[in-house]
Amino acid sequence: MSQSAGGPQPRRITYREACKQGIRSAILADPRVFLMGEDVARYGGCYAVTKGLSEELGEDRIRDTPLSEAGYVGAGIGAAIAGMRPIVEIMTVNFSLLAADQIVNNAASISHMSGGQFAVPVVIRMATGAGRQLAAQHSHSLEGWYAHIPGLKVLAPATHEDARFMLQPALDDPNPVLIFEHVMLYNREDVLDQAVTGVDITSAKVMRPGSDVTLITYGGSLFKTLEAAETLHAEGIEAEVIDLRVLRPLDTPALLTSVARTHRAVIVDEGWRSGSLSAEIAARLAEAAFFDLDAPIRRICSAEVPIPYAAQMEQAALPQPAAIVAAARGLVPSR
Amino acid sequence: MSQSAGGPQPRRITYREACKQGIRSAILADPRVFLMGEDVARYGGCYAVTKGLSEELGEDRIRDTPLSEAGYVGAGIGAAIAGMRPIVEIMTVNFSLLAADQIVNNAASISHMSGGQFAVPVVIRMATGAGRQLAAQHSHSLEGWYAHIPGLKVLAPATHEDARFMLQPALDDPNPVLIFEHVMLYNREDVLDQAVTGVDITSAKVMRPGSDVTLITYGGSLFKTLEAAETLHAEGIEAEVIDLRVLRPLDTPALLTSVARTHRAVIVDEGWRSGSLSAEIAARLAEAAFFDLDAPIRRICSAEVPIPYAAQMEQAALPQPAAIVAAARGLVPSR
Amino acid sequence: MNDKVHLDRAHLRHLLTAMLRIRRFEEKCFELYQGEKIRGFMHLYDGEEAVSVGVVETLRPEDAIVATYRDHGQALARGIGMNKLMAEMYGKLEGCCRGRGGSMHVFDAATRFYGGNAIVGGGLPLAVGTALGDKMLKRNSVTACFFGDGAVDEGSFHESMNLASLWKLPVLFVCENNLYSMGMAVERAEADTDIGHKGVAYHMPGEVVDGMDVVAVEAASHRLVAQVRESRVPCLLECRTYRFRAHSMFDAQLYRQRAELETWRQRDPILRLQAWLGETGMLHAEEIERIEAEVAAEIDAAIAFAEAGTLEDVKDLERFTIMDRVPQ
Amino acid sequence: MNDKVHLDRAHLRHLLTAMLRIRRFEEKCFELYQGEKIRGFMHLYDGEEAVSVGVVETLRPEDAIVATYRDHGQALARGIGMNKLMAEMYGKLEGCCRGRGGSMHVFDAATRFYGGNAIVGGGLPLAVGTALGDKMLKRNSVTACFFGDGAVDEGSFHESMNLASLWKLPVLFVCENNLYSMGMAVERAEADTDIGHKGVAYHMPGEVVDGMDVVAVEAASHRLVAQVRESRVPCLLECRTYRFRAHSMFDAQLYRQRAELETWRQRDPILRLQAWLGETGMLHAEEIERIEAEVAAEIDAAIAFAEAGTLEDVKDLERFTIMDRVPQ
Ligand SMILES: Cc1ncc(C[n+]2csc(CCOP(=O)(O)OP(=O)(O)O)c2C)c(N)n1
Ligand SMILES: Cc1ncc(C[n+]2csc(CCOP(=O)(O)OP(=O)(O)O)c2C)c(N)n1
Ligand SMILES: [Mg+2]
Ligand SMILES: [Mg+2]
Repeated sequence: MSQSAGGPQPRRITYREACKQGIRSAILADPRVFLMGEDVARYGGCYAVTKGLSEELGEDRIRDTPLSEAGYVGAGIGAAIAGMRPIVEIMTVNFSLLAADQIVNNAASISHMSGGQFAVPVVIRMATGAGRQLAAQHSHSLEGWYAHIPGLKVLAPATHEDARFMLQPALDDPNPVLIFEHVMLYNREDVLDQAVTGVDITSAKVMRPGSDVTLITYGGSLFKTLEAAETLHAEGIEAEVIDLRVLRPLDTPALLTSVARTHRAVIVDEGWRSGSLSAEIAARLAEAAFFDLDAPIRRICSAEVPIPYAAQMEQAALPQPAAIVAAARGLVPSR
Repeated sequence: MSQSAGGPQPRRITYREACKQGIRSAILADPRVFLMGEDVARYGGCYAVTKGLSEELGEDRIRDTPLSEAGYVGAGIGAAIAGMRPIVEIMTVNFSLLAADQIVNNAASISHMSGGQFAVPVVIRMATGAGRQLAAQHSHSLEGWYAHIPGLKVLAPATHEDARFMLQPALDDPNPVLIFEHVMLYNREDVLDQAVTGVDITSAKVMRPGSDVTLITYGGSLFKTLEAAETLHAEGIEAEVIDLRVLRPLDTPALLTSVARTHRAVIVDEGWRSGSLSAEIAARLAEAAFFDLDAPIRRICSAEVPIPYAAQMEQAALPQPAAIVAAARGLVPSR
Repeated sequence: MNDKVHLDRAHLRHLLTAMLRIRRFEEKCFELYQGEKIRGFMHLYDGEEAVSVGVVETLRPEDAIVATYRDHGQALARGIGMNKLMAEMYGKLEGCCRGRGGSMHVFDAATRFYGGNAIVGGGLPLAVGTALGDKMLKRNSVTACFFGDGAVDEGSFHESMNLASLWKLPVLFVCENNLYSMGMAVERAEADTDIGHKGVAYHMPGEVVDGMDVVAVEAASHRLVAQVRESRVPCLLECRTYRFRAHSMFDAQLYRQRAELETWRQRDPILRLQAWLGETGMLHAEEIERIEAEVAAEIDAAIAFAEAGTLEDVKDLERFTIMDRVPQ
Repeated sequence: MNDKVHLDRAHLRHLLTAMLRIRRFEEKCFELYQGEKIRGFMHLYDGEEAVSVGVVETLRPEDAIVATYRDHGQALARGIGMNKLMAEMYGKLEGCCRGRGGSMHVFDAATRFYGGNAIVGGGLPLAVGTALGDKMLKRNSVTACFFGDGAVDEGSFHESMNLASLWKLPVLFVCENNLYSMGMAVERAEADTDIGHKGVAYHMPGEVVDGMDVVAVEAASHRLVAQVRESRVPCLLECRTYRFRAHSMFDAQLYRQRAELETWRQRDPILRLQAWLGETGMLHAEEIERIEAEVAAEIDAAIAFAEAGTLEDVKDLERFTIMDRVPQ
């Protein structure tokens, strides 16, 4: 059936709504699935993702927790081991530091150190990123930090499709899966292709093909990068844009394939430059694509500062399309 | 005065003893300096670093804390802001996850977000690394994780000299400084050169000069790397070994200078490969030494698994001299 | 309203003025937020003014304060200039933190105001530390540590209460129990809702006070601060209060009933004090008008100051990430 | 020694045997450690046997256990085979965790034994979770969560106690108060040392019991487990006990007096039970010798099993880091 053939126009929805639909269907589909976190029920979620769900699904399945990040994240891990399929929501990655011990020392370790006796099928969702002038303690992008930990899988849905559909395979996965939702995406509107009913959580995706330079990114930076690619196109430079989607394990073959064609790479990552995920990607390219690369790797990351409140300072600290354009332009020989 | 001229032979001491001397002199030198941590006083320190010090210096200056990592690390930060110069000992990096929020959201952020009104001159020491069959929850090497955080300085004393002397400049520094001591080093014996009375906390150091390949490492891996360099030498390959010493900020110029001569680099890091400090170093070389490099960058890191208890499994997970040798050999054209 | 605090007219006028400054300042902030002059997260203190005014009144200049993201009340009560506070909310260089902290991160070295902490419970260990530092430096200072009922759920509350009591540190823990942490009612978050009683588990003396009565708060805080200062032991003060507005500027308040709000509004600490001052003839309507006018003028000046302020040059972005010295 | 538990001869013999198995097993472990057969950190339970034996006795197969790094007692009491426990300590593939966990990380799916956790306090949130899972899955199970006095200092204790009580989860919190966390005496670590009383702050019922008396522990645990199972509320059991050996194999014990140790040795739970059984004529010397012989044989067999065990192939190093399915 052709898309333009009559029928109702597909509705534009927010990324927030896409997340909510994913949660709702996962809970309806499996009695073992429930969501818990701070203010997810009565308040409706700090970013309103779960608004209305507790009324529909009950406060057992959409469970408000006290402000005890270590406690309820650990409880999610224990409940997963006991047979449930919990979705734990930590309001933002900033507060996940209080649960870092539970995530690293329990969730990520128990399968291996028990000799494979237990799996830990817990999903931990959290908002990440800056851009809302929330200042130093509320603007971290630490998904790259967690992507360092063996035993975890780490996802970064940037598109509506991924926001809607990554949760189910994450729940089906026997391992702890962390899902990072960028705060600047929640209000983004887009349509969901009705033909799509699921996504994988294994592969990176080419979001825009191009032959001159590969722009590698994920999460909130995807749209800045696509914008940059558009600008480059107007200048005659065809940038290939790759959305990593999965931050651990990285889909290295997809990156190598692209770079083998373009011979140039710019990595865009909202993490602080030193030790960000961009570093790992650059390292992999320097190891495995060394003879394909015609130019140094470039990284566009956040400035290495606690993110400031004032708008101009915050924006100066974050990756911007102009910087991506300039980096790519610097790599491609002028024609 | 010539070194061999009569006089008493310089005494061989353990790395542990070198750390202790550093702590003792710092406390004796400044009434604002004190050390606190779990079991540092009556027990003598979990790795016996502070044994005997509380008897000499008093339990106010060598202060036992309850098992409250977030609490006493935060207290160290507060005391530093109030004018003290605390040395906080966290037994091992594994437990520092419980204090990660205090380190990242308070220690690293307060100077910048207060507009420079406050400095946070706290030093946080902790043991790191594997090799003692302590299994998954007691074998992390997360110094690279902390090296991602703006506002922190991160040191990794590998030598006796650094173990003895890095503490004082760390205390003199107005910023929070994290010091990582590798658990396998505490029993190492060496002499302290009596002529040395201090070290910087800014620069990397060439520990062995060489022209064929640069081996970049730090902390517990230094001695494995030196051993590898010795083996390579026997094979006719001259490896330059660089001890990073300071993990944040990295002394990039030192690395670039070396690689500009050797054109090849192997990075040795006990962190799990993906997202370890080795990735950042590889990225910097791929950005700034691209035209100097004659071969892909190689990394020898820990396998990406929770470290197992059994000896053969643990050793298989960690970087080993043989792997370093093989990596270097693979980069240098045979003559 | 009886206590050992001197209840003379000047003092009562001062308390009223202090509360009105906060109330009116924040009313303006609300408008300015809607006008997008102020951004980010902003948490108003409307209804809770008696708590910070009453407690801060009992502190000395050498004492220290650790606050939360809901920190305008403490900041103004402590004497941080309204100009630089407003400029901070505007994100201007003339703000107390150069516009880097914003509403949630007010810091002020001059008054030992150690933030403005946006991690719930994150300030408690800091307060233990400032008190430890003060004690070791033989200062006769007290640290007043403010936190919400929600912070009581966090592990850091437990660790900090224990450390302070164990080491006999001069901290006054002030719990602003406004019955909710965001949308979470205290009885849905805590198995035992009697926060004032929680000191017992740490052998820490404490009191529970009507946080809508500034004189009662001051009196209780007066007693406890004296105890902290003299006996060098920490104390816990639970102030039962209520916020009249939403948690932050993003809050539909689905979790509480209008009737509950209305009941608490009857106990508005400002109206209550005004009424009492009126009844007893201590302050006449004209005097209150005069205060209001003064406050309005101060706020207007602060807005003008903030409006006229400059934006920090982005070239300075990295400055103070790493300090080159400890500021004196 | 009175209670509601049936004190027949067979049962008492069983309790004694259970404690002796742990004691003798660990005596051997100590030797094996010195012979470098066992490596890493090893924490012995010598003196505390009555706690795990008494508590585990009151559990059913469908119940769950969360333990600490000092976990041999719980593991043996729970029925994890001595062979696979010893093989684990040897780091052999035949160990309960393929030799990957070692002494500190005993896990056993068959008996719902969820570790062996080497982070102090790290197991408490897990126990809240297994109980939450069991409750949501409508299982009539109880989770017994063991932890030391040192864990009480951690924020996770506070958060877990609150969560369990708030949500009415079936957890029996068992504090093994052996007066020290490594070298830190409980009175130097906690402002209020009355751990059994700490449940009050969470509205959680509890008891304090002589942890050197296995029958008393069993009786108390029996009452509390019944309460947990029937009323679906968590309870706290503080067992006052003492470890006769060093904290771990690296501990000069500078922090405690020999006299204190000697006093506690008088209360050795095994000698006490033996003496009482002897006095009352319930168990004769020959019978005890028979038990000792059985236990010795079991240990010898376990050592032989471990010695004969194989080492995991390093090719399998990465296996189980990421699971391909949830084991049934
Ligand atoms: C550790 C942490 N978790 C969650 C949040 C998000 N958050 C901000 S304010 C708040 C409510 C805190 O309530 P309370 O402590 O009672 O203070 P109040 O806002 O009522 O003054 C929450 C959950 C946070 N800032 N920090
Ligand atoms: C979070 C954390 N901090 C510190 C340690 C180091 N450590 C291991 S055991 C121990 C003492 C714990 O004492 P307690 O809880 O009383 O248990 P016990 O050893 O007496 O059985 C310490 C400090 C740790 N494993 N985890
Ligand atoms: Mg509140
Ligand atoms: Mg103990």
